[in-house]
Amino acid sequence: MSDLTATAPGRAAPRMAGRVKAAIILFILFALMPPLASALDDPFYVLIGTRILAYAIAALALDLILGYGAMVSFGHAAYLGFGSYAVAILSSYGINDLGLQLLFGITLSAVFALITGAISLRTQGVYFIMITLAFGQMAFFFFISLSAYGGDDGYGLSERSTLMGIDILQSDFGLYYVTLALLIAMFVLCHRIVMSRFGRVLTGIRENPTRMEAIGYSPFRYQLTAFIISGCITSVAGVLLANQAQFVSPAFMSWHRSGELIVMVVLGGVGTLTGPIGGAVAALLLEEWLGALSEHWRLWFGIFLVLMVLFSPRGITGVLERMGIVRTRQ
Amino acid sequence: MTGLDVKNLSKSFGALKVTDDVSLRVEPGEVHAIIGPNGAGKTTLISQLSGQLASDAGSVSIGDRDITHLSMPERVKLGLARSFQITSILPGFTALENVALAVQARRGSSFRFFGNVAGEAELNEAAMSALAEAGLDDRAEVLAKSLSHGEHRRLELAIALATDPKVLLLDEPLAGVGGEDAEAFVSRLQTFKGRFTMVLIEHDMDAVFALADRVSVLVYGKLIATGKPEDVRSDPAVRAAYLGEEEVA
Amino acid sequence: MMNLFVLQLLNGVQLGVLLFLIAAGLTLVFGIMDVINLAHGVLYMVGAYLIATFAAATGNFWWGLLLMLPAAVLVGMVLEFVVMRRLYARSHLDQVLATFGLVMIASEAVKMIWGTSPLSVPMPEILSGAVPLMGPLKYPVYRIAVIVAGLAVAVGLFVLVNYTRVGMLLRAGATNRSTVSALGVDINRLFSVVFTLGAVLACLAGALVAPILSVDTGMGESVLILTFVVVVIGGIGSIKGAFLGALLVAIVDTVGGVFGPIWLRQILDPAAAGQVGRVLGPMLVYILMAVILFAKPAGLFGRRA
Amino acid sequence: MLDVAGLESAYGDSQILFGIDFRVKEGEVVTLLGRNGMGKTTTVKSIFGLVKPRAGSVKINGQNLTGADPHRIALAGLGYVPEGRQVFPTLNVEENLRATARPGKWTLQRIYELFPRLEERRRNMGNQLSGGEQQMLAIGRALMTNPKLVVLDEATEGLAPLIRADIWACLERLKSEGEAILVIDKNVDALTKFADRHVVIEKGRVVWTGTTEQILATPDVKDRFLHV
Amino acid sequence: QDVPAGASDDVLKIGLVYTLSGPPAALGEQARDGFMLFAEKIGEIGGMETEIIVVDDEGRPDLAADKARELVQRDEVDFVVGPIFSNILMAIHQPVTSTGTVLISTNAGTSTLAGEGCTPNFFVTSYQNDQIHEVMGAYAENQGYQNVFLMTPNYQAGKDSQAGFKHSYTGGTAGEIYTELGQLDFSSELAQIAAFQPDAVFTFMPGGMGVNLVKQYSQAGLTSIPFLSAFTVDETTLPATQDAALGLLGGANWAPDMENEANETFVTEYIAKYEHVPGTYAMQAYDAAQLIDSAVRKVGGDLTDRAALMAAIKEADFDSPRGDFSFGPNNFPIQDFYLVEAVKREDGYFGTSIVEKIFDDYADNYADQCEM
Ligand SMILES: Nc1ncnc2c1ncn2[C@@H]1O[C@H](COP(=O)(O)OP(=O)(O)OP(=O)(O)O)[C@@H](O)[C@H]1O
Ligand SMILES: Nc1ncnc2c1ncn2[C@@H]1O[C@H](COP(=O)(O)OP(=O)(O)OP(=O)(O)O)[C@@H](O)[C@H]1O
Ligand SMILES: [Mg+2]
Ligand SMILES: [Mg+2]
Repeated sequence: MSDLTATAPGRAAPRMAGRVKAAIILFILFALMPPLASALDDPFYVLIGTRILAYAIAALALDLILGYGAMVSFGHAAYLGFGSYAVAILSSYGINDLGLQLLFGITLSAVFALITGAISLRTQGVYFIMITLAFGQMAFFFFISLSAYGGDDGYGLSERSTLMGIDILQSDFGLYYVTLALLIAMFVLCHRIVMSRFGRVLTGIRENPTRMEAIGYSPFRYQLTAFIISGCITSVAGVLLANQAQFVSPAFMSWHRSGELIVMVVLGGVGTLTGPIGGAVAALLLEEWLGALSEHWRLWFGIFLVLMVLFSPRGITGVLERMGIVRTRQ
Repeated sequence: MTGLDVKNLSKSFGALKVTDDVSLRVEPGEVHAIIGPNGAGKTTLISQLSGQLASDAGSVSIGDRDITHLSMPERVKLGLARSFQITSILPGFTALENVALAVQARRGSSFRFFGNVAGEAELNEAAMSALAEAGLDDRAEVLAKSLSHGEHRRLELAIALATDPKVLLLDEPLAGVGGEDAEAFVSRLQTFKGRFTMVLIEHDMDAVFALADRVSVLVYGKLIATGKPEDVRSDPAVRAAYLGEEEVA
Repeated sequence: MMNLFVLQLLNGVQLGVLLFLIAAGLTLVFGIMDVINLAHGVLYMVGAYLIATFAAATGNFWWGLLLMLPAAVLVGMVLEFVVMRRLYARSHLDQVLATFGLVMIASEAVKMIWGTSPLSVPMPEILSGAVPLMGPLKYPVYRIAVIVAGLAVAVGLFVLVNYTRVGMLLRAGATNRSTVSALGVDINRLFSVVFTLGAVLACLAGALVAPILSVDTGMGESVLILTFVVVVIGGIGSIKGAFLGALLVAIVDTVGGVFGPIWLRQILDPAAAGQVGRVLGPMLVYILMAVILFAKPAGLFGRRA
Repeated sequence: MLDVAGLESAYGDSQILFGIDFRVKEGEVVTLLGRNGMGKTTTVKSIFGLVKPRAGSVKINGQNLTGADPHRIALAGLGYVPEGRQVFPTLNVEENLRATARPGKWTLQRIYELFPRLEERRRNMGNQLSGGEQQMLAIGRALMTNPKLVVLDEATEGLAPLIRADIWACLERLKSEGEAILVIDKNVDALTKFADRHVVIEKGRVVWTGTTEQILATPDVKDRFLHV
Repeated sequence: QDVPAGASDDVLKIGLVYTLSGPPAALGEQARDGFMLFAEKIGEIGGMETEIIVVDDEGRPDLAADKARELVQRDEVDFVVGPIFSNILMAIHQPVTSTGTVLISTNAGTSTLAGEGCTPNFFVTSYQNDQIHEVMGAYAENQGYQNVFLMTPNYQAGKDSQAGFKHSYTGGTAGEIYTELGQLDFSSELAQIAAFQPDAVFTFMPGGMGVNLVKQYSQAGLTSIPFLSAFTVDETTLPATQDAALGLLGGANWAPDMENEANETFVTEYIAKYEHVPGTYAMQAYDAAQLIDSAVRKVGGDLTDRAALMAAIKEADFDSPRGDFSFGPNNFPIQDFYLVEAVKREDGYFGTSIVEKIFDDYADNYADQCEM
């Protein structure tokens, strides 16, 4: 009855169109934000915006496996950590190129995802949640004990990365637009994967793994591949976060952070790709906004979450559906 | 045409011997029915043949290929397909998508990350024709979870057909197919005769005797009889263990 | 060395019982009703705060405990009625989101009511003091009392779940609610009673450990993950599993934490052993869980669906 | 005993039932007939409140229980053998039988007499049973609630001929003991031996009702459902 | 030196960054209250119209970095005061100091920022982290202990703490243990202590861990073994440990019962306003407020002359409740350190009390690595 996924649709094709439209609208809004912020004389929001976009990438990546593969990873913050420590480690050797940092972060993540994914995929459901948590915590404790990079205190970065020798990222606007570009690229990537043959197999395994085996698929290979892809995309978010904060710390990879990523995905709408982007924006903006209004913002945020679940089973996507703004059912 | 050769297959759950030294030859192109009381081990046998359950002892081969140690997906690739007694479908997919996935498993790589699978005419056409063969083409666009029970049974068959099997293992395909529709269903199965080898488990004796070339009877995990339908039907041991009097009439 | 080993084993057992006491309510709600309740830790915290308040008001631990119980029933019932009953039929992820919200609400509310400074609960007079155990080692009486309470809860739950109609209906209802109700059982009422029981157990655990542990706003969060680990290692839905899981986690933690570095020193040079020990120490529990789930993907006593 | 009038039901936007009317009197055996997907199961689910009807009424012993909670309907005297068995996988056979039992003449003992196979498997979990064993369990479970009206949705699916015959015998005995039965089954031939009346559903509407004699006298219906 | 954007207007803006949610919120609240106590009493800090913006870093470094930037770039504050934790300090240090804004840490004092990473516009009113541990080490050394059991949580600060202790302690150790961060139950460690019977136990267990340890230490009947601690027995944990902590020892740069006029004013007013005893968190933030006040007055409210402002701050011309206070070359304090003990005060509250002075005018060990 209550399986691990909300009823994310298998009928990807006709529903997708609406979501892509919603995503395009979101991206346009994102692109307009910095000029608007400058016009309102608050360029500072660009920096907050960058953080939100980076989390959106992570939420998107998590949705790829959570929404389409029923793999609820509770250790995904580890990949944020690999991405950000890739920046720290390379920069301590004087390598500041964003491309190389991305490559290094992705490589670290791929290896970690390959090993831990192969073990975790022996389990299912809540057991999978907990075993991914275990691996996430191991990564967390590993970085805590990594004295060379400040251990628990973290490691400050003296400057942001360069992009092919150009220091476009030094300006907050530059960093913002590079992050946005990467978000769009990752969205396109995930969207195409979901629509592809591979994506259909992945979704099929979520629906009924025994049936899939009986028609000739071995679920493990597909799930593991998706798991690795998701980890790699999340590490991109980590690289960007490190640049945004100019600081890395194991706090980036604590289980709280993994939990928050899940909250963003579920809040936005599981298995919709666009939803989790919206979820990340909503969660972080709300936090920012409520935090400014009241010292007890957690209370209000909590109430918001509970009401959301009780009255809109499919998160923000569900609300929009009901208002007729997004159509996802036939 | 490929046959199926089963030698000394056994399986126990704890102390319970569910299949006990079962040996069986299914000739190429034959429809071979397996009947027997509830809990005799028929489904277990199918699961062993399809690779879903590992056998304790014995061997299975199709054609002259020994598949005893292959996994379920590997066996499917060699042409061994099964349907499930208890409906097992992808509930959130449409009927068409359910079947198209089965087609895809046999055609080209599934490690394609780009390209819109919903638009692949090649897959959809093959899937439609499998649906049509199972009599479900008019429900192609309906989500599988909103199909009725009888429709689920047809979907089971369509999926199995779509894997393009050489040997098809059918576990009670008629269960839940209503009286009126059952006859049509049997004649549909009849048209598959000769296209591939079939192992058929069924409690519907009308269907068994209409379709089967040979019948084996499994009781408490042991094969107690194999032979032509007429012979099995009149076998007193079979009557006592399974048929009773009413159904033969 | 041998003495220490035996004593550590004993300590492991006692920490295990403590963990089980906290995990017991979670096993019931998560393992059997199949509802993921992240707010379990919060209930545990509320129990501790309640007894701290009542004990301070009456100046007596036992009165505090006695008053805490009806308050806990009330908390459980309100929570069930307002939120949880709407979540039973929902997906696990929805439950995670909603109860995550509850955690935020409750921790903030606790902070608003009781402030951020940790509170104290006095140890009851007759249970304070320690009994001598080998050599200079002593063992606090109160901990013995906690062990006894934990064992009683374990036995009670085991019987409830495995040998009573209520237990059967719960297990049935977790997998197929509509069929259970179509067979004539008011599953909603049953679930609300059991959820309340789980909540009371959580509060009770919080109340019982309050004299030993710090009563602060973080106490719920720090045990939450550990109790999930315990339940998962044991196998979801198994009281026996949760009990053994709790013991295992505790023993690995206590014995491994102490003897791990000692053993490491025999194969590595001391500096390296120290470093490896420091890295492995906090991971031990997680490594244990990963290894168990690798070998038994559904936990020690879990049933593979 | 059971009085269904003008029942309309839908799943989301798609309406399935468009006005179903029939009654089952005390001690009567009624069948629901119809091809796959015509709405038989939906009718039963609507009676039990598992699907909330949009219109129409369900009365049990004169009491209007339209869309009431399922357990209230069951407590009013209805026993349910759901389509697709729905045994509880995490309970063993005996627990499956006892969990929802209510006192009455059906006891564990009698169920085991009816289905000796279940007694042999009494320690197996619900999901460790063969298809047919699960079906027996589902029937036994419904009887253990000691209902006045048993509703069986495809209860003999997957049962061996001998067992099927046993079930028919059992239903006949139930009938003789004064219990009412509403049954959906494809083996109409066997049912006609003791069924009193038949209701044919097509596309969510009742298109024919009548007694067994009337079926035999109506060539169209007879050809479709009977082989005699 | 950069001149921050907000320096030229005539409002004095101060941003406070503290951890005000989650379990460690008690520490952040004390610090905030200590700062506000002075600010509200005097009304206009430095004689200027004052605006104070309080932000909660939630204990999350990345968020803290953003919030610090927000204070500096959007709100254009003149001073940032905070935080409690070292990892937060590391995260906000660069964003704040790089703009020329003055950062005053009232608690965290990490070694990197005391040595090579020192900057002219970063000041500390607490201490360098290692110093408190050195106090306990020196005390153990003075007592002639030969066999001390070290136990700290397994993270950077825990490791630094053992190093700090051993910096001034030369005797042997009965065990050097790292416990899990956030550990609940210390029975296994306590069993080891009981088995080894060391001369003393040295520990560093901030927050709830410390409460648990102290309660269990007394329940296990180990109070006969001297308990030397840092950040374990203080005014934030004493309300929870109460009698269990009585007699346990700690190291500090101050205690609420110090006898001087500034301290009496501070403690009395604090207790009157907040109804609990202030801890060092509150005292050090109170001093930060006094520090800003004194410096701004010295420059006559002209915040654009940065050199003059820095010099004015460096003079530290105010009466600290702790007595002697001056800045060393790295802008970390030079001050006295004491052994303190948990007591029940005359007013019924629990608090720490000075036992003896361990170091006089003590500077940290990193100052000579600082070049500025
Ligand atoms: N996982 C299991 N553990 C223990 N016993 C099992 C398990 N699965 C099946 N059995 C038992 O094995 C026996 C054979 O089951 P199987 O499903 O093969 O029967 P079947 O011949 O297909 O019967 P039916 O005609 O009723 O479907 C049954 O008695 C069943 O109880
Ligand atoms: N959960 C559901 N959601 C949407 N539509 C459904 C659902 N269940 C059944 N339907 C549709 O309702 C119609 C009637 O289904 P129902 O199960 O009542 O048929 P039935 O007469 O019992 O058929 P069968 O003999 O195959 O069991 C079918 O067209 C089916 O597709
Ligand atoms: Mg079977
Ligand atoms: Mg039906």
